[in-house]
Amino acid sequence: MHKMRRAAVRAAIVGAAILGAGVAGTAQAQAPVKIGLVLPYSAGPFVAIANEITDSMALALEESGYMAAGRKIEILREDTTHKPDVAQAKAKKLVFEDKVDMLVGPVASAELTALFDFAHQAKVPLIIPNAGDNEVTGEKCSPWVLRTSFSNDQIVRDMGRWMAGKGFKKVALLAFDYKAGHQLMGGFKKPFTEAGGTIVTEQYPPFGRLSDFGPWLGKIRDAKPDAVFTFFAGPPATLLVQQFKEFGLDREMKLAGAGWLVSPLSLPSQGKAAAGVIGVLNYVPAIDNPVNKSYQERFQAKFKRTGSEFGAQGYDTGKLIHAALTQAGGKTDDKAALVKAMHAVRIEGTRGPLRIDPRTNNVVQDIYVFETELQGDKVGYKVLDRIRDVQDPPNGCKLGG
Amino acid sequence: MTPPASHSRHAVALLLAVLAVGYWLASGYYGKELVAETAITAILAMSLSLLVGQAGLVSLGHAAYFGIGAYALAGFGQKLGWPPALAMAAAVAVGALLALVVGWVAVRLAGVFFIMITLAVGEMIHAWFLKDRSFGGVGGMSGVPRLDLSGIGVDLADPAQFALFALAVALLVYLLLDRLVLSPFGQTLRAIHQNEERARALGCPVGRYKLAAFVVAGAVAALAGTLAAQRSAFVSPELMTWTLSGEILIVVIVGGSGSLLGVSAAAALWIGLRHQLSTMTDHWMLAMGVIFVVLVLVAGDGIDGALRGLWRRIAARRAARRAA
Amino acid sequence: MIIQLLNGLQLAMLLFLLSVGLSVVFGLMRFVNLAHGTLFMLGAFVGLSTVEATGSFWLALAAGTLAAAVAGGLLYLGLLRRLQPAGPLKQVLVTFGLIFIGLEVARLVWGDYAERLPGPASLAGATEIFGVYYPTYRLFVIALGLAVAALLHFGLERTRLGAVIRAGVDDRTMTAALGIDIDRVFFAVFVVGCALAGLAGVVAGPVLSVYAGMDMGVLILALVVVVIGGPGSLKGAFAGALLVGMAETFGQVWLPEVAGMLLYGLMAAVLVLRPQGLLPAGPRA
Amino acid sequence: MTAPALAAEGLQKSFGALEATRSVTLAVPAGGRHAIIGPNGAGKTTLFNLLSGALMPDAGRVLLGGTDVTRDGPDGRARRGLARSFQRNSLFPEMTVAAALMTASAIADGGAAAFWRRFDRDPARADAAAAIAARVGLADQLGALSGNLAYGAQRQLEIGLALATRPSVLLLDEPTAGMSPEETRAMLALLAGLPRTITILVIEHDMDVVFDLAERVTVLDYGAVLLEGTPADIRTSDVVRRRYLGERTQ
Repeated sequence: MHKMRRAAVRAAIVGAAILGAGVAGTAQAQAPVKIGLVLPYSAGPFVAIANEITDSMALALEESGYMAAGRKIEILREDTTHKPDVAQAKAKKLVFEDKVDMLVGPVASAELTALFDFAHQAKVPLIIPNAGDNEVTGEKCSPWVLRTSFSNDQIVRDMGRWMAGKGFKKVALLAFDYKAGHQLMGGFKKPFTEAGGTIVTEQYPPFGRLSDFGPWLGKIRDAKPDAVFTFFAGPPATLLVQQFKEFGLDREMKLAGAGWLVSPLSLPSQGKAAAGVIGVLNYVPAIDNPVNKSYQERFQAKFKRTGSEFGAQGYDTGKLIHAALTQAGGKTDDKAALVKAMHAVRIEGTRGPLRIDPRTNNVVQDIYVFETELQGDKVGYKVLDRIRDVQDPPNGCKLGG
Repeated sequence: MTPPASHSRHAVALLLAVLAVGYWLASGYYGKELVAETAITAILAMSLSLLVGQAGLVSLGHAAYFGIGAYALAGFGQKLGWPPALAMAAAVAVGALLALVVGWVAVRLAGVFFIMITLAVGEMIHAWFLKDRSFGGVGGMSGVPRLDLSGIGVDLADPAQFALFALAVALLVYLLLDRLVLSPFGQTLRAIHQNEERARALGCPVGRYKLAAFVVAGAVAALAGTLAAQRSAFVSPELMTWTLSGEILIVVIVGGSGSLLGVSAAAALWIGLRHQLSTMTDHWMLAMGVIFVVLVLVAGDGIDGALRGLWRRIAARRAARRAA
Repeated sequence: MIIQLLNGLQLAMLLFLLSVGLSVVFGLMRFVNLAHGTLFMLGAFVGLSTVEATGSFWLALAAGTLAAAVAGGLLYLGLLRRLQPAGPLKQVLVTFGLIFIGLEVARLVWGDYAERLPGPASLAGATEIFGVYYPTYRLFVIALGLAVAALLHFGLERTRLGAVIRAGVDDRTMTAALGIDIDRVFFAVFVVGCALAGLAGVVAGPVLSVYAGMDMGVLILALVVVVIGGPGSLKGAFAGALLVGMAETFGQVWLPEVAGMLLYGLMAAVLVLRPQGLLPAGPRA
Repeated sequence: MTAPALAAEGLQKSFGALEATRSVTLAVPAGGRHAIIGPNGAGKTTLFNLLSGALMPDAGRVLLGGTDVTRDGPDGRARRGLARSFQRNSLFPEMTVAAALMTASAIADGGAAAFWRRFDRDPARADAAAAIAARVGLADQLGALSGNLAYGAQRQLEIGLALATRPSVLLLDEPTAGMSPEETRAMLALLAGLPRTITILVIEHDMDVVFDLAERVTVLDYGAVLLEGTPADIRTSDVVRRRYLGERTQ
């Protein structure tokens, strides 16, 4: 069954090739640290995000020449083909067959549900580089599942007060009818109404059916809100931004939403319609700090496009893992100690200071409110506000720590 | 197509089982996962083969009953807390009941219209569970209970043992369906398939026989669904997409629709090919598409036809040698 | 209210362009071309590349339509004609395999990112109609759909080729017996159907955006239109498209809970109550 | 007087403007041999389909052994003992002659519902099938695939399948269509040899068959009964001759 290992060896060689430029140092004959990536590389709508995370994580690990505390780091890549049962089967293969020390992934929530139980039972650290389901670091948290990306609530919790403070009294909500949609809209709604705002309409178009936003935008126009707060990513985000302008709603109200709405991945296809949108997210390419600057330069040099928030999360995940491995002195056989090391480290990521909160295993990070604007003939980002050190309450997570 | 003599069929069945166990022994972790996935897919393919191969009813929505079996197990077992064995039986019953309701309407239609209504119902059920948040909606639901076989020293949580369990169930399903195919009921289904008007003129209540086949196929597909749910202790709408229905239909057609063994072998080929290709390239679907189109064009009646052609040639050569 | 009506009409026209080819081919040759959605996607992508290269939406419209027509022709000559005697099942399955191929080829050539096919500058922004601001481009889509419907109606009802096609739908063997080279007629109809799918793809670009995998959702909607309207007939495709367009638009706003299921329930009901569809082709569909 | 094995009362059927069957009434006593003749387009096939249940009448009744079966479909009537043969061979092409005959008998006597027993290991049914095969002259082709039989043999199997359901009433749709003279003679011998427990109604063009086989004949003209009587009455009736026979015989 060596055939199946060939993909793993192929990835390792790629890693080693980059190693050439790395630190000479005498590499003891220790076995390498193995990190298993479980991402949707071939089917479904998240292939682009899977590649962004993988490419950016490589950028981070290159800086150390794939070395941490004297041990080589080996990346093993497995494709979930966007099927939850395949994701779980591949994770089992990585853990039991390839003996990886930790897992990184997935992207979609269905695959997260499938991987979560397995990582918890197998007691193998699972690091989530994207999916934002609140429960995973809330009432259903696990000592083995850490998250370096965000929780849905973390992104929008302060946006309600911010928008109320900026004079937006009446807001309409719009998001797809699935768990993440309801968590993000709920996270915005409570603080916004407490700050005196009123929700005029709350609509949830069915998930997975991309016909057209005309019907819902029609209803929003009738409700005459000051602004619309939305959650969409990928093709639907491109569509909504376009149709918001086509229906002339941009003359009557402000478009706002979770930052993925105007992600660098969608900007090229949105064109000028994406200007003038208020977003809130844990990352904006325009963040002014040295780590982000070097990351964007190297990413744009290598991939000829702006690094997205998914890339930034991939890069920071690489840095966090590397810091933890150094903190743990390269020892990975005691998985609990490895998790403790993850809790102990603090790093300067693309998003600013980052650490893992021991009480929830969720990342503590700054959240940025920004606006898109025309910069020359292209649409760029302007940071409006920076909310520091946003940390989730335990919400029923009994990790203590 | 009339099944070949039974002793040769059982020999081939044994051969397939030995091959599967051999692969299971030789393979590492992931190989055992593939054996489990192949056994489950074979059960699902055999259930569809009863419909397509025997009764001539081509369904493009068969994944719906597979998914319903999985979700029913999750509902009874996890949400209502029933003992897993009871929950599994109830899930199979729900699959049969759904097939009864849908089949009662669908069997009145013929040809492409039958394909369309099975597709429509499949998509309707998929749309429902995509939206229904009590089962976790798009994200699906975990914590599905597994059968407790500790009494006989088997722990189904261990994927290796689960694979053998799934293989055993597949073998059992083969034996049961084989008896059904060879029974007067199976013979009548073939009569309906070959000439429905004549079967009716001889006194056969054609609608009821088609409905019975639809219900049995639905129940067996639900059984496969309960196994899939237990394998990953997790259910999601991905279990009932129309692309899965299409893949299973491809497996049945490529396997030579009427032969239970042909479709089981085709299931193994399909899963193995999909896995092997996906380790080589991210664009494995392109290769699968090409392979499938070629197989449909070339294979007259699929693997089963090829097997039988081979069998006949061997027999002929042997006879010629004896005569010479 | 008026906005929803216009949205419904716009979706209806888009669906009509897409499903009329599927419906007439089904009526003539009794088989469903599941790769019809793939041709829709091909049209959209070729249109996208043309706009990026030439900057002209109208060139893209022509290029997308032509590409789908050529692809349809090759598909018919290369695969489908050979499978004609094998009956509808084999043809349906081959086209199912083509979906896999089409998806990956699109991903290989055009990548995984969603792009928006920019509409023509002249149709940008919104115009006032019935006292409401409505995107000009969508009015163009409605107009285009109506124009194509009228053109096809004229072609089918008034010209000799139209008569031959209707006869072919009604009774294929009889028409062939009359010495008409029915295969060439079907080939022409099949290519025109694919061309219309490509046209619908380019036209949908600015509304639905263009990405690998956009074919699935649209194909299911087209199948619902064909079944509800009555396969094989132009009037059926038009009526079916109107019904589905309105049901999808109003359903999602007024009955969001049931919206997802509404369409398929409608299709199942029509299949049972009137299998031949609302406006079937000949007297004896 | 026991009820007729097969009776039709005032059967009416029209397709749009065309009145295919105009208030046809006929009665065939148990064990009787009745024939229906008429020129092309006289409505023979429509009447046959009304009797077999393939078509539902607009008005009138069909009775089988006295019970009203008008609303029963072909399978309902077959289960009540009415069997029919098809003008264009309608067989099970991929089944051997033996398997086809066994299947027909299993369907008729409800044995088909068994889902546990082995179909091909049922000696009693196999022997019965062999007996029927012998009766219709196919004893030596039991193993042949129905689809591969010669045309004449397929016509014999067509009758065999109907007989395999042990019917009380047998409807024959032009049994000798497309047969050579000696094949026709063989078929006539076969039909004449059928036991009197079976009532036979035959539609036929071939006058020899009608006059050899039938005890009573109904002449149809434009969907209505022109005349009913013994073959002799028909042969001598000038009404029939002018309308039907006259144009044909020397």
